[in-house]
Amino acid sequence: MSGKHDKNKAMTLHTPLLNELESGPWPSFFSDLKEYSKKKPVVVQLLNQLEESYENRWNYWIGKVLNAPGYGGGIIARVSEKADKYPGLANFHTVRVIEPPGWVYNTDALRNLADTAERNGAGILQFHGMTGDILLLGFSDEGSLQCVEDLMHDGWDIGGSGAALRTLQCCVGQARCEMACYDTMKVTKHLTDSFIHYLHRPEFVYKFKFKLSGCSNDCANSMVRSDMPIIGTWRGPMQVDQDKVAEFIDAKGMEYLIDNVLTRCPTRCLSVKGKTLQVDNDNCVRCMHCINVMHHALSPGKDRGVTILIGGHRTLKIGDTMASVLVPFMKLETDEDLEKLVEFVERVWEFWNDNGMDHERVGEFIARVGMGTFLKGIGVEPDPRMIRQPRTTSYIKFEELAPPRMDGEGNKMPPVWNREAEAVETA
Amino acid sequence: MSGKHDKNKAMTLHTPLLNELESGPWPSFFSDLKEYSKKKPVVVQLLNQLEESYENRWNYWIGKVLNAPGYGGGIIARVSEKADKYPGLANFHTVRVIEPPGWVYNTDALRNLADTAERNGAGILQFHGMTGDILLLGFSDEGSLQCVEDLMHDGWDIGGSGAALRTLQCCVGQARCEMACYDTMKVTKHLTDSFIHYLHRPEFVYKFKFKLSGCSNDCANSMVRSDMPIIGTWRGPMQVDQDKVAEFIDAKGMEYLIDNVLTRCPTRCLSVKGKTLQVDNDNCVRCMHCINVMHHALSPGKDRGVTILIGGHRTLKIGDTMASVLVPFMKLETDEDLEKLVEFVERVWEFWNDNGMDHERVGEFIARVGMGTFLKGIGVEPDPRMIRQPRTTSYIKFEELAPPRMDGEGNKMPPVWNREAEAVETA
Amino acid sequence: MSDKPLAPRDQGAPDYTKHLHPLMLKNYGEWVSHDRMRPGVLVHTARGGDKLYTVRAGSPRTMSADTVRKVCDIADKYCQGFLRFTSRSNIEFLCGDKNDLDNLIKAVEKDLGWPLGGTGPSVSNISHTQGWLHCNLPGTDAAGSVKAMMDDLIEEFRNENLPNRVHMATSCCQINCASHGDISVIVQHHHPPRINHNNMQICELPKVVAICPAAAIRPAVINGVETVEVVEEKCMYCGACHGQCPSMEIRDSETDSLSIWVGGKMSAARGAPTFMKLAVWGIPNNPPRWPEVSEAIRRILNAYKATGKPWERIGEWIDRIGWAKFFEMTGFPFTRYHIDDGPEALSNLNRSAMIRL
Amino acid sequence: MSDKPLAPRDQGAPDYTKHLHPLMLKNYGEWVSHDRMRPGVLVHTARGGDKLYTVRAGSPRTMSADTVRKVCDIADKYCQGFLRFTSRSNIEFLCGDKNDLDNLIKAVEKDLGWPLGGTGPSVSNISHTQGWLHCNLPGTDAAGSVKAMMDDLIEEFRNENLPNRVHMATSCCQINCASHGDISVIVQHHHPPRINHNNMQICELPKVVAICPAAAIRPAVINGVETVEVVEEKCMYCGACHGQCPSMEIRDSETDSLSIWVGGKMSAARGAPTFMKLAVWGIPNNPPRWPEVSEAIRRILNAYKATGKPWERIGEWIDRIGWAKFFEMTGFPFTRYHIDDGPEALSNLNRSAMIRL
Ligand code: SRM
Ligand code: SRM
Ligand code: SRM
Ligand code: SRM
Ligand code: SF4
Ligand code: SF4
Ligand code: SF4
Ligand code: SF4
Ligand code: SF4
Ligand code: SF4
Ligand code: SF4
Ligand code: SF4
Repeated sequence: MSGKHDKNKAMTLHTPLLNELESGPWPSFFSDLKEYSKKKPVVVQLLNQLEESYENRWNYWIGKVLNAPGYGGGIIARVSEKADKYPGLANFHTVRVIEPPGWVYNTDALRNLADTAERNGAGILQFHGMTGDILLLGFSDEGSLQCVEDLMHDGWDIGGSGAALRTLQCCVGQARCEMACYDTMKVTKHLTDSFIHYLHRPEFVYKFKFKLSGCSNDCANSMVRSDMPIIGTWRGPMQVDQDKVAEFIDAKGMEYLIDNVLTRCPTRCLSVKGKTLQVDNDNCVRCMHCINVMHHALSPGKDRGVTILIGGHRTLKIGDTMASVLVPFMKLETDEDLEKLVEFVERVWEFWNDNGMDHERVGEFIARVGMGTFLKGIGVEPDPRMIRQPRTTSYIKFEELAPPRMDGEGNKMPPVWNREAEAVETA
Repeated sequence: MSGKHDKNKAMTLHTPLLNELESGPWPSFFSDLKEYSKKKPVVVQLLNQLEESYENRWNYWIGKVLNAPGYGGGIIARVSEKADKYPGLANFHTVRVIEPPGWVYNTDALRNLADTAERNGAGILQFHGMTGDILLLGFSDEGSLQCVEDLMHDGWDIGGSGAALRTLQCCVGQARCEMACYDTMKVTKHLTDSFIHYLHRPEFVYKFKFKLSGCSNDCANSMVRSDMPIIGTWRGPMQVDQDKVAEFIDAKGMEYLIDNVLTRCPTRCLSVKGKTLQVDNDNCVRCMHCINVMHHALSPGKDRGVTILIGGHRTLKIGDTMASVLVPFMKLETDEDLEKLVEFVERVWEFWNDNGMDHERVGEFIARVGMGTFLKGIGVEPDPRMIRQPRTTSYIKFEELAPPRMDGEGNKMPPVWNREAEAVETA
Repeated sequence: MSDKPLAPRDQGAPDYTKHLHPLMLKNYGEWVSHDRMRPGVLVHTARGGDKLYTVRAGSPRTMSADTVRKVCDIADKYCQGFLRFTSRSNIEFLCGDKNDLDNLIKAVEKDLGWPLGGTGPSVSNISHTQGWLHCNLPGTDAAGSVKAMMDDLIEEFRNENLPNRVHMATSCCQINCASHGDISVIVQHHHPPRINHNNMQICELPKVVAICPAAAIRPAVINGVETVEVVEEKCMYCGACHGQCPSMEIRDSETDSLSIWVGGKMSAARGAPTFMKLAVWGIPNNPPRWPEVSEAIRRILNAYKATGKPWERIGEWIDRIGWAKFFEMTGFPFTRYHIDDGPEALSNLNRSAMIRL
Repeated sequence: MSDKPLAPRDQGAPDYTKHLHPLMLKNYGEWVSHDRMRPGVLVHTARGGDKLYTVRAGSPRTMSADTVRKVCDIADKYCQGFLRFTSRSNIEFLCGDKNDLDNLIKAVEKDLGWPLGGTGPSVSNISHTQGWLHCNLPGTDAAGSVKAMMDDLIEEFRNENLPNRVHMATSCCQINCASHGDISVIVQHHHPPRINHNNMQICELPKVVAICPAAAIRPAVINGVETVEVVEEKCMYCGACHGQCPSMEIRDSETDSLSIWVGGKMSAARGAPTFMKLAVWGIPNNPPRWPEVSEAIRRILNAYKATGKPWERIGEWIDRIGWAKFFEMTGFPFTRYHIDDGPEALSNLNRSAMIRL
């Protein structure tokens, strides 16, 4: 083989622009890779190409498709336009690896990942990808497949890509947070394992993401970055330790309490009597603010569960889309609860995939068909807690009233307005 | 002529359903017209047809077009489907009459209207139509024209209809309200008179309405019912009479002040020190609430003017549309100010009518082309007070940056980000 | 026709100064405060100390020439010949002399038979439209239904017992010439328009095609006649075409129904103006007295009265207690049609995990 | 390739219990409170009294295998071999023994060279994406620009001097795999895609036609080649097509520019989550250190620091002071492009007469 096609072709690092990223207090990925490139020649090529990008404000990667046998995703394959110059970049793929829920690690596992990455490819790792995966960068075609094989052998599994379920991510939750209203790690693992088939084989009309946060502080970033946020919450009264409330007032002063707690409650349901705090629990919307500020004194109530939302995603194609409430409250503790959730998700998927258009996220699908139609499609009763306010548009197509007419015969008014309430009874 | 074609054909009143509208404490238009029908036989026909509507839940009026010579609107012409049965309803038109601004009347004028209505038609009047007009009902073709002629003779003018400027309406304003920040009646008359040509001759793509309120309580209902609301407001500090504040606190108590004033200010810019009220005037958004509650103690500031908004209208075709800010503040006192306003309105009309589609209200037009384009079209600098918040959609077509490229050559980045602020300087 | 010169004369708006009560003219722009002496009676005080008394009464809006004359008689007697109407079609007798007040009130209540009220935190007169009396589009009546509703609401009009003002409206077709308010009644159609193809020549085709907000109308040739057709899936039964073209009939006496919307607000007091929201739909269109409408309104007002705080308009009150509570208190069912699918569909969803549980 | 059996094995997520620090496992679900001992150091207390110390440090996210090993060495020495990363790619060393803290901190700061911080009301690590290092779509770099920005913001990371947490993000193309936050940097394209008609065969035509949000792409035959064309008027330069089809090039090294968005929030604390809003656009894409970006961010943070109240996130702060004040304080021009024309265009207008004057 000529040097031109030698993947490990020796090359001098030439990075005058990138060198500018060496000074300053923040840790420099460039300094790290520069050092590492002494050991890994292909990293020199990578950095030299990156230098060209910096010089020309231009990118030289092109996508291609590569899958491990039996999988339909998990490898993000890239080839360089400059492969002639940088043969080591001719194939330079990323392997996505499902992270331990909550991104917790023992060092054996981390070392194992580092070894696998180094052995089969460029030895570059990212903790973590924005979807939550561990990313291992810089594999040839064979290197990618071997890497996947090695990962499997060591107990890892590869992450999602394409029109499939994506790798799940959750906040640290009950492992280290007093706010957590449910076991985010357990549910993340349960959903990942239950749906692993959908994660590995793109069978959806487009990607689908779960993100799980233990409370509405949403440290897992679920609201605008996942199709189905699952957020911890509680029913009934919040827990108040009045002694600690008094301590708080003594330490911080009443004015601090008023300015930073009472007047910041979105539904103004907090008031103070002497040194005790009164919570109008019926109007508390579980926003977490007062608990955040007074976390020694306040904590979520005891009857805990989750709110399930639907349809968050970022900007393509209808612009940033915030998830909205789908299941106001459900318990998520027993195996039965978990099974109920799995079945529920499958119902959502079925309707979305049967009716969604190509490349249509579930939020875009709902925006197109309307939440009313969506609920009917998945068989969920409407609930006023799903909305900020009822419709402001006066044009409505009442299906109960409309259909027969086009066939020529009139239909009578059904007694809709005084029919039994349905939704207010849903838990 | 046979009785069949006799407009004044004698007929027995037969109104079993309508008779149900005679009981009860609220004044009954039906009882009034029933009594009056003894004098005006055509009213018997009208009520008998109305009875049929009540019986069949069906309407029997059909529109047609009738104009006074030289006019393009002001007469709403209706013919009855049941003209055979009710010949008096064969033509039964409404004449719209421009009301005195603020709906104020001397009794001579009112009697004159009653006489004109009775002499030329069915003698039915409505105070007022929802656009603000005086409505006179029940004229034949000739009766309509004669009525218009008589009105003209007595100093009235007829109102708008069709794709034209519509009759203006304003709140009572400075004539009887201490909140009024400008002279709503004067401005209403000035705009009506200046634009009377556009009111009488439909030359627009669709209707255009002004409504004028002396303050943001909006008693003239401008926000969702007029294309250009003109709402009184002020710059600088609100007027506070601290003695009256103290009286208020003494009379109502501090708790009342907190619950009903301080905590209800939308920008929380009120606070109390002892018995004096402090206003953070920079953050007051002139919502009027505190002034409404404490109107003996508080009043609008001295440097008064108006906010002009654009695009309000009701539900056809894009749903209820709320007007939004177009001119955050302008003085409206001198003749010069008034002329500036007239010219400004003409600029708006020109752009809308040159570019609007048939039957497209200005609010629909803005919804279609975007407020940014609209402002550019009418030559108004953007101002952050026009928006609730800047764009949340990340896709933007920057015209400064885009055009040349399609012709093959690249264009350079203009120094946009550090160019001089423009809008914050607009008054 | 007379032989007088015909219009146009473009005379413009009447000179309002000629229509102003002398105290209004004198104190124009000089008013400093007002008080409510009793429901229906206001007194405004001018800088110089002048006081103007206003007696507000409910008017039926539609009146005969004779009734107008009766009104004038009263104003001549007690108001120096001046009066006004409000933006909600109430009448306001303007009185400069406190001593005339009692007789004025008596004349209004007894001779005219119109109730005093509509001031302060009360239910004021209901804005309304033409209905079967004059329009070509109505699916129901307006003045008649207002009479029936106000009979039921008379005590709320006569007293000031509500948390804040309640402004109501009712309209006779989906176009809603009047309907925006704290509580408002709207007719709803439930089918695409029926097309009378034989009559179609009277209509300018492009105009009705262009007007359809759902782009549901397309030109067609049926039995050799140039006409239009409606794509049923797209049509949202708005009736815009019906207003443009009488050959497209949107109404149906069997299925047209009424709905009630709440929480509309124009004023900026305490917060930006708000659209009204759907409370309940499918109410029968039941002349001559529409009892089901009055019952539904009563349910809303009772809940509002029971739990609204001072100065809370209906929409603000519901925002505070939450919509779930509103539906619970009124007993109206929450259905999937309550979930918006119009231009504000996404922002009307609960895009947060903030829930009352 | 080895002769081991190939995938699939569908093994699912790792068993997290094996990755939990012993104190986390023992006190799982039993944590009752936390405190910040100093910026970058948290202590969580369990019901039984156990205390877990967390040392949080800024990581560059992208690291070599050797650096990963260094991290492990430290964790082995002071953390019983356990650590975690946060949702913002910070590292968290988990430590059960208070006596190890000082040495642990020293090791992180000195041996690893990573700064402590990112806790409480500070600027935390910047979420970011692949950039020129690996993606096929970027118009700019990610990790490099984060390095440059964080160098500038280091004191805001190391200290807790802001009104509330500041979560930043930056992305390398308009798709924005990362960009949502209190402050976020976005690349913007300014032209419709250039089409390489000769290369077009590699793309499934219907797919790219379907993906265009503006319906601007239509099939065409050019010089006998089946390809697509773009209706320039409709195209909004989003680049969705470019992601689908490499023959449609959206980027332009001369004109692509950067914009900064503010006020995004995911948490429901004090109010529903909010989208981020445009603050300033047209910032040059200026590697290797993008100084103009850092300057703009600094302007925002200075204004926030000066006038924000405790617990106010950036978006809440601006809502309180008003957007006019924000533009005044930062000196950014308010242009017509700041006025929305997307799906929320109407509701982002000031639909009220509520104005600071
Ligand atoms: C690697 C990663 C960025 C990173 O450096 O962390 C990434 C990289 C890419 N994203 Fe992403 N996205 C990544 C997280 C996200 C996120 C964040 C998240 O998941 O929370 C989003 C926004 C949330 C969302 O899903 O809406 C995101 C929204 C997109 C989109 C637009 C989706 C949309 O509906 O708006 C695309 C375009 C597409 O799917 O066609 C996209 C497409 C891509 C592609 C596959 C580009 C392409 O179409 O070929 C990029 C591959 C880069 C590469 O070479 O590896 N990526 N992408 C993230 C995945 C790593 C991981 O698995 O952990
Ligand atoms: C008479 C009146 C109702 C009343 O009883 O008071 C009325 C009656 C009609 N309106 Fe109206 N509108 C009347 C005030 C309004 C208002 C209220 C206002 O002006 O504040 C509105 C809502 C505000 C607005 O303009 O958006 C209103 C929104 C409409 C619309 C829908 C406009 C839209 O863009 O959404 C139409 C339909 C159209 O223009 O095609 C309409 C059309 C009509 C027509 C002309 C029906 C038609 O298309 O043939 C009605 C004639 C009835 C008749 O026989 O007299 N009318 N119409 C009001 C005019 C009286 C007057 O001049 O004072
Ligand atoms: C007479 C009238 C103006 C006119 O030119 O005709 C008028 C007159 C007054 N209004 Fe009004 N408003 C009048 C229609 C309105 C409307 C329009 C409507 O009802 O369609 C509104 C906006 C409605 C909305 O928001 O949807 C309106 C919203 C207000 C408000 C704001 C209430 C709020 O809290 O949101 C005030 C302030 C207050 O109540 O103190 C107000 C206050 C007042 C005051 C106190 C102003 C004053 O100092 O004189 C006047 C009446 C005293 C009273 O107790 O009734 N007026 N007022 C209108 C009487 C209508 C009626 O007969 O009931
Ligand atoms: C470690 C981490 C979770 C994880 O599983 O990785 C985490 C941990 C904590 N978060 Fe968080 N948040 C973490 C990402 C987030 C995110 C997501 C993000 O940054 O992308 C959010 C949502 C951001 C948003 O709204 O856009 C988030 C919004 C919050 C909030 C709400 C702040 C607010 O007022 O809006 C709190 C409450 C607080 O500050 O008291 C919070 C509070 C906390 C507490 C105090 C919870 C606890 O009791 O342990 C933890 C850290 C203390 C501290 O001072 O930093 N955490 N937190 C994440 C650390 C990221 C980092 O390295 O900086
Ligand atoms: S989302 Fe809630 S439970 Fe999860 S880490 Fe954040 S504060 Fe804790
Ligand atoms: S959690 Fe939020 S809504 Fe509930 S009481 Fe606390 S601040 Fe109020
Ligand atoms: S809008 Fe203001 S000025 Fe006009 S009547 Fe109402 S309160 Fe008075
Ligand atoms: S007018 Fe409104 S915004 Fe201004 S101080 Fe009074 S309540 Fe606050
Ligand atoms: S609401 Fe409809 S039916 Fe009633 S007057 Fe207006 S256009 Fe006519
Ligand atoms: S009813 Fe409305 S949507 Fe249906 S065809 Fe007519 S205009 Fe179009
Ligand atoms: S933001 Fe764009 S360029 Fe950057 S990783 Fe995501 S898809 Fe690739
Ligand atoms: S850049 Fe976006 S809008 Fe333009 S053609 Fe491509 S997909 Fe369509």
